[in-house]
Amino acid sequence: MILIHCPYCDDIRPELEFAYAGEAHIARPADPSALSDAEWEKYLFIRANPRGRHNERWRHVHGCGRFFNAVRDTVTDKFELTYKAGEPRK
Amino acid sequence: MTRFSAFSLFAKALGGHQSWPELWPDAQPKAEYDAIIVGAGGHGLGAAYYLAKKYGITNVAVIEKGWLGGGNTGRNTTIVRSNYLYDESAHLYDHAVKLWDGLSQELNFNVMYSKRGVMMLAHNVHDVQSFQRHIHANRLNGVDNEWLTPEEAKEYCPPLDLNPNARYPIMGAALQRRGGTARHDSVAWGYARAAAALGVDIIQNCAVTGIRRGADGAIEGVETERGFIKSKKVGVSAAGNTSVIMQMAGLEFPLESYPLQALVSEPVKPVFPCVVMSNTVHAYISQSDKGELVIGAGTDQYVSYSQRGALHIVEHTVAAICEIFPMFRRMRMLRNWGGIVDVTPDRSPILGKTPVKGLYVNCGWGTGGFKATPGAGDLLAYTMAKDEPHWINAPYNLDRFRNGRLIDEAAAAAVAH
Amino acid sequence: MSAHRIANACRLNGAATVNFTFDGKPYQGKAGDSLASALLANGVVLMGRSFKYHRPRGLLGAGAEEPNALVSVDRGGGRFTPNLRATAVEIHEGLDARSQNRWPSLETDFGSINDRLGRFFPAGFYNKTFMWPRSFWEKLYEPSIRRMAGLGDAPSDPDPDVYDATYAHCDVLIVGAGPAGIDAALAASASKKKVFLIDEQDELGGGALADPALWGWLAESLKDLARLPNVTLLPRTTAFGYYHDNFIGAVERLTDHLPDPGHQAREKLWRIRAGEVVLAQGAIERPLVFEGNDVPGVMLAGAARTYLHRFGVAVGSRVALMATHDSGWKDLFALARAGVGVAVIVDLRESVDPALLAEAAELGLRVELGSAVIGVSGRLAVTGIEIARADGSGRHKLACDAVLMAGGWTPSVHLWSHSLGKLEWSEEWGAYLPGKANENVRCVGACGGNWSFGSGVHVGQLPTPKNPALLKAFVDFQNDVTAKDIALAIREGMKSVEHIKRYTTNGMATDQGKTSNLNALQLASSALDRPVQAIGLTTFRPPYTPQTFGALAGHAKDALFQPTRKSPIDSWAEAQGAVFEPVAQWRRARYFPRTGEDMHAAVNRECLAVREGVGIFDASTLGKIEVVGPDAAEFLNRMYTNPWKQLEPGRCRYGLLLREDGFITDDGVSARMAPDRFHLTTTTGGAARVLNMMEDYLQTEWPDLNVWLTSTTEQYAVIALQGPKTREVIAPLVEGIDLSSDAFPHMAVREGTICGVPTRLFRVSFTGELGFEINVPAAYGLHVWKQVWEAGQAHGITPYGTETMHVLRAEKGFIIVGQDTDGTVTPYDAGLDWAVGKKKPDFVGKRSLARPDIVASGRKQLVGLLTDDPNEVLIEGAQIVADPKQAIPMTMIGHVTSSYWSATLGRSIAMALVAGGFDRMGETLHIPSASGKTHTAKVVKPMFYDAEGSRLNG
Amino acid sequence: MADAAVRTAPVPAEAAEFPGVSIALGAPLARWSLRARDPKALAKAIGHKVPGTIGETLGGMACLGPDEWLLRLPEGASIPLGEGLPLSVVDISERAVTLVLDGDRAIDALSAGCPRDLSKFPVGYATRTIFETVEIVLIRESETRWSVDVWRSFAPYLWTALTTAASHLR
Ligand SMILES: Cc1cc2nc3c(=O)[nH]c(=O)nc-3n(C[C@H](O)[C@H](O)[C@H](O)COP(=O)(O)OP(=O)(O)OC[C@H]3O[C@@H](n4cnc5c(N)ncnc54)[C@H](O)[C@@H]3O)c2cc1C
Ligand SMILES: NC(=O)c1ccc[n+]([C@@H]2O[C@H](COP(=O)([O-])OP(=O)(O)OC[C@H]3O[C@@H](n4cnc5c(N)ncnc54)[C@H](O)[C@@H]3O)[C@@H](O)[C@H]2O)c1
Ligand SMILES: Cc1cc2nc3c(=O)[nH]c(=O)nc-3n(C[C@H](O)[C@H](O)[C@H](O)COP(=O)(O)O)c2cc1C
Ligand SMILES: [Zn+2]
Repeated sequence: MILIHCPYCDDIRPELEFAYAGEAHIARPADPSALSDAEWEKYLFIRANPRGRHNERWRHVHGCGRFFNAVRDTVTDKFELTYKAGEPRK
Repeated sequence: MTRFSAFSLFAKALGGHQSWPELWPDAQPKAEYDAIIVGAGGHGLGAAYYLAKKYGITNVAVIEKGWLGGGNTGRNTTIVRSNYLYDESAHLYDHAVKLWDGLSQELNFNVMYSKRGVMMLAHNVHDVQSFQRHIHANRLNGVDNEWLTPEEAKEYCPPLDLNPNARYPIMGAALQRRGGTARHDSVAWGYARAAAALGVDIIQNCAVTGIRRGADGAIEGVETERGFIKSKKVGVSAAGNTSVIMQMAGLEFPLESYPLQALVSEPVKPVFPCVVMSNTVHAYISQSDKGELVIGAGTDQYVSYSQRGALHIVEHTVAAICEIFPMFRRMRMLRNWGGIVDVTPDRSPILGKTPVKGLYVNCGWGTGGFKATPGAGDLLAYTMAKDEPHWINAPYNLDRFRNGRLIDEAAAAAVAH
Repeated sequence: MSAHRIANACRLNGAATVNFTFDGKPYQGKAGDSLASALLANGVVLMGRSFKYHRPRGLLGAGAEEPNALVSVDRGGGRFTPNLRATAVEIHEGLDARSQNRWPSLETDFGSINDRLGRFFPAGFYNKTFMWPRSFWEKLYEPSIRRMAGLGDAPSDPDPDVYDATYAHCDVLIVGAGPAGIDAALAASASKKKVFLIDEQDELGGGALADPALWGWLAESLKDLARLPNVTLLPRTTAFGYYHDNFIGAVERLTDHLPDPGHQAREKLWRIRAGEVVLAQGAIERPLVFEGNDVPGVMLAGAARTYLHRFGVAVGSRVALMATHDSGWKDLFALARAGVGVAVIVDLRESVDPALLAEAAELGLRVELGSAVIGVSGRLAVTGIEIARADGSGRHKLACDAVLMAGGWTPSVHLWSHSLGKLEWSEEWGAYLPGKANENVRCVGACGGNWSFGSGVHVGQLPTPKNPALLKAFVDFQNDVTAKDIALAIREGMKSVEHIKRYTTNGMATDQGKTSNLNALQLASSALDRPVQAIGLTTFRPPYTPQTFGALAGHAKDALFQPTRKSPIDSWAEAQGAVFEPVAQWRRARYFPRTGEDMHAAVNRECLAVREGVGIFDASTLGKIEVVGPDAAEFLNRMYTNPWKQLEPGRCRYGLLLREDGFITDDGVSARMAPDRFHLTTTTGGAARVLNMMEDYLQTEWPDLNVWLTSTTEQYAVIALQGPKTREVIAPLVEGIDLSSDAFPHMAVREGTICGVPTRLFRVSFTGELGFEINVPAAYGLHVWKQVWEAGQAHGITPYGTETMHVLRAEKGFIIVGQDTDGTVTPYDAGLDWAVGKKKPDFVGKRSLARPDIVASGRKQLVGLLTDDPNEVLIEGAQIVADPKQAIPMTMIGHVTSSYWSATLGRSIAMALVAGGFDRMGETLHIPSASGKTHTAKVVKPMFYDAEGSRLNG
Repeated sequence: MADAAVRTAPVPAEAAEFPGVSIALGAPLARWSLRARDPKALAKAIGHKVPGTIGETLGGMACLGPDEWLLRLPEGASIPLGEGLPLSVVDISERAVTLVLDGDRAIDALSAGCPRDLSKFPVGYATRTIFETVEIVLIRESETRWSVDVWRSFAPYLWTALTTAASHLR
């Protein structure tokens, strides 16, 4: 059970309070209808899934309730940092 | 290849087992192959074997970054079944189950395929509806799967607890009698040995580090830890690591890799005759021929390549097993490990061509590809040999994520494995 | 007491006598004895049979590493546990321990035929045989293999014990209370830090327990530690796994050592988060690989010392030592000084520390250097050894009744490895030592290589003049892996240590290679002629020693397995004899049978009661979300397929929710309570999922919207009243609301009171009848329900359950998400295009509805089915074909999603997803059943009752 | 509101007593979930002081998230709904019940299933967290007294879990 720093609570909390929410910075297109099928596919399904540094989302669901972003190494599972939703990719 | 038999075992025993040949030689990479398979799991080794055996392409290398069979093939709970709902899935998995039957003889290597039956427990009305749907679809597809009353289920699997006051009482079960288990490691070894005997080079401890494409975009070969190896056909069968390799070819994939854990108990005398799965309680169990209870459940929640997971997943898995089988509460966990499974958005595999000429892929089997091993190998071989998919794997293309023709077994039934 | 007890040098002097049995035979031991020491004290050497060859086995060790002496313990009443290490079983009055994996008895075991035939069962034998004739595999070969395998029997009765669990936090967690761990605890406790010191043994002290010189220090130290409020001592507690971020799993054994386990928890799971971890797990001695090294009586030298000093037991009366390491000499000296007879000291080394020789001489012990034991005589117990010089010369035999092995020490880096700490090969130890840490952890004492046991040499196998192909020299004792198995594996191309492990099963037994892994590595190293470091090491995995499922599951048993959520009305339904069904975590009343009724009779009666009079239904479990804020309507407009902005306060709307991939995920009727306030409902199972999905969009896609979501599922009890007499029933109870049809039309909501309780009263209907849903604060739900029930008596009010609800809604063709849709169904497929806001530029899932396969023809569409025989009720899930004559595999064009007997209509009805279904109206389709009979049915619109909806508006 | 006598609760009315800890159903409360971007605007709208940092409590109000507060007042209290304002006031009085744990060992009973280090909670600290799989709002009311708000249908589970854990305390 990993420990996660919630940038809103500014506190380190156990994984059980959190829900993983997939890759970060995949913004919903402003006008989906204008997208080609391939572009829409990319938004819906294509994921970086890197070995190493991963920008990802978590939700402090059993805490402050907020979604936020994190950089975590997928090989060591260690967090590099967490930051609030809406902040630029780090 | 020395033929294995009780007689050869007897003869070699008298000679103190001194003259057994290597099951597969340790090959050194050649400069060029007609086809390269990346990943020496069951699927990749199977593909190499069928390329040589069925399609006459013997100048083949299987390139493995670690030791062959050390990926998910060597760490799965070995459940084999084909009672999937959709036609596409039933065809795919049943193709494999048909190959499982007779595989030991075909490979001259006992993979211990054991048709002991896979039973899925229904704990609520929704389960019953969903299982009936499967059973009917399976029957009309020629795949065996039958409905059992709770009493019939208990007769087939005596350790079942029919207590009506259980948190999730057993309302019946679906049984696929042809389903069962096979010995994970033996499958890899059997294919490796048979492929090597047909001339396939198995190159271990040699990670693929790059994929070289020519000016026309087509595949030219792979970069490895031991240098460049040329080939116009490269099949990637690297399970959890597929995204990483595809990125080497400049392709982005609809995949995420998650840890999936499993555990075994200490070995005990035969107590558990079949495989039992419960999606509602969320766990599955069988007993290996060696006597351990082999137990698994769902993935950990976050993307990871670390091959280990969290304790709370184990707590929930074991609690679920003890809920259905209260007599196992005093059994003890002997070992717990993790693998990395590659999951697609519709939980079905991707098996076929890629946008890059000469690059083929077999991935996305997620938590349930062991059962498909012979089939996936055969179909990847077919696709590589003919440069077009077999009709069975044609639906498992990449296009479906664009056009919406998903094969979503999980959505249909919330069933995994 | 017995000839094997040594009087004075023992920690158990004066301990009480304890009676126990082994294989039914009564014995006596002392309080504080392990089963192993107590049996040894009684002269019992034979304690088990090995896994594969059923070879007779005695003790190898004295602790967690024991591979041989495994027993089953039966405490009666379902308390049966197999595969316990005799070294870890504390004896108590009445202990009933049994040997296992033998038949008919430990002494005479028919299974040992395998041993005779052992040469035909080399590593991997099962891969090479049992293939012909093919049918024999299932009937004969596999069952026999299975029967031969396994160790003890599995427990067969439900376990009556309960298990405890907790989380715990400390600044410093010390694993292992040997001298190193105790020192670390004393040092850490000097600060204000919260310190946990845990040890798997019943007595703290580790190696110090076997060293009388340390007893004084030990007693003092433990007294000091026990006095400190910031130190928690946890004996009988095994740290079994080291997980991410200094999270350690440990199990404390609470009752197995007590004569009467009582009702307290048997074991306790400790989930410990530590600031810093100190691993002081000690080191495990390595056996030596030579022929006969498994005969009962051949054991680790350190273990013999433990039996001597800790338990006061002599492991033999004429003991031989086979050493490649100094520490074994010390152990033997200890035995000799305690009066145990010594046969010989054999050491492979040509020369050893002169001090050792001097001490041996002083004690008058015979020493043979540059030599090795090459054979052991005796089958059920050691009777002698054969010795030869390293070059094979000078073979001779000596009588003895115990052989000690001293092959050097292996630091216990198990937990260190779980934590992904790096390992480094130490030539001096001939073992891996901790290298770079991956967590805030360090190893101390023997575990970290910081203890001097003396020096030694490390050999895979002792030299022998015998034919290596015929040797039975064991590496993994429990799994019967011999040195030649490892050689064979390598010869067959298994050159990776992982392949060797899996091919031979070395290290895969219940001891997980604690004594065998390094010897196997050494053997592989010499066979492959590569340095040990180049071979690698198999992965250490949790648990350190096997841990009980019950403890791992912790509290999660029976009522605590998973919450059973009950509505405020549940107790009433139970009292009425309702039959329940689980829906997500809830339990819901499915039907209310009267005496003699089965489900169908009850449901028929309930259905008619609703259609003809009035029914009462508990809808409390439906998910509810309060959406509040100036942008509430805008938000819902983006989420749902329907338009929301024009909905007037006081009115309701059916809402359809898609996932972004265009498939239906949830639905429900929602109401606008005020311009900036909505009361949403979701399906029972979808409540959490929908709220999470909405939060996700709100927080990450549209953070600019001023709207907030609050779950109100449990704020309200929801009492649905359906049927033509509904209004009459509630009218006298309601205040502040005009119930007339004009003032309060279908799909409207009003606020007022009912039975004096504030309510949000919905006029909605999932049955097609006039209906109201009374939302009241949950604590008053039962009160209101009972009042309504009373008021309804005059009107024949009937409680109904989910099954009746399903029938009634199906008669009206209303879908159940998850039953009539399955995650691959679009609104168009479900015939819900009317619920899709065509003019809306966007909503969640809209873009996906334009994908090629979604707009293609031939998609499965939701239709009604009427069987030609009105009395046939199709099976839900049955598959539909167009051509019933087709051979298998048949082309399936759809399946039955819902199917019921409709008492109202006096016939069966069904809904189905059928390819191109909308264009098949009137067509006859075929439904082949499992029995072989094929049903026929006509495709109709999924609306079987009151198509005009006149009843609804009554 | 209706007569208190007609209320029902999902757990026993009598406290469960164990050495070192008692576990009891708390008195009925008026509860609101309050949401707003601007705490000051919220304070103004409802006429209550609003604590500014997550975890803080002030006058019955606990800050649970950057824009979320839980207000607990005696039964029968009422506050404005803030209609039309950019904030959200939702009555959740009966969504949860309160279990009150009192005694030296209360912290141990709670630690049985809560993964947080409760010894680090100052008096007055409030947080949403989890007990095994069940979400709770935990408030340390004094050194030894803890208030646990849990959704009504999860209360029987939590009650059984806490009383079981308390019965195992040694
Ligand atoms: C715990 C667990 C339980 C499971 N239970 C079941 C079950 O009961 N039933 C079932 O059907 N399925 C199950 N599965 C899934 C199943 O194991 C897999 O789907 C299947 O084994 C995949 O086989 P494979 O040959 O494709 O992959 P693998 O066996 O993983 O082989 C892929 C190989 O590619 C190699 N590789 C990766 N990257 C590179 C590179 N760059 N260069 C060279 N080589 C590379 C890897 O080292 C690996 O050996 C389970 C999986 C896990 C983890
Ligand atoms: N035999 C000899 O000749 C000789 C020579 C020198 C020292 N020693 C002994 O070597 C020892 C070295 O001291 P040390 O403190 O490093 O080791 P130790 O062996 O004394 O203590 C290790 C302790 O850790 C416990 N332990 C191991 N794994 C555990 C786990 N996962 N969970 C809970 N407990 C666990 C063991 O039960 C043991 O009590 C000394 O006790 C000393 O007496 C022996
Ligand atoms: C079906 C099956 C049965 C297993 N049985 C055992 C066993 O009896 N003993 C054991 O130590 N490990 C057993 N394992 C686990 C392996 O030792 C190992 O943990 C697993 O293959 C993953 O490899 P790793 O732990 O080296 O990463 C088994 C694995 C599988 C898939
Ligand atoms: Zn937070």
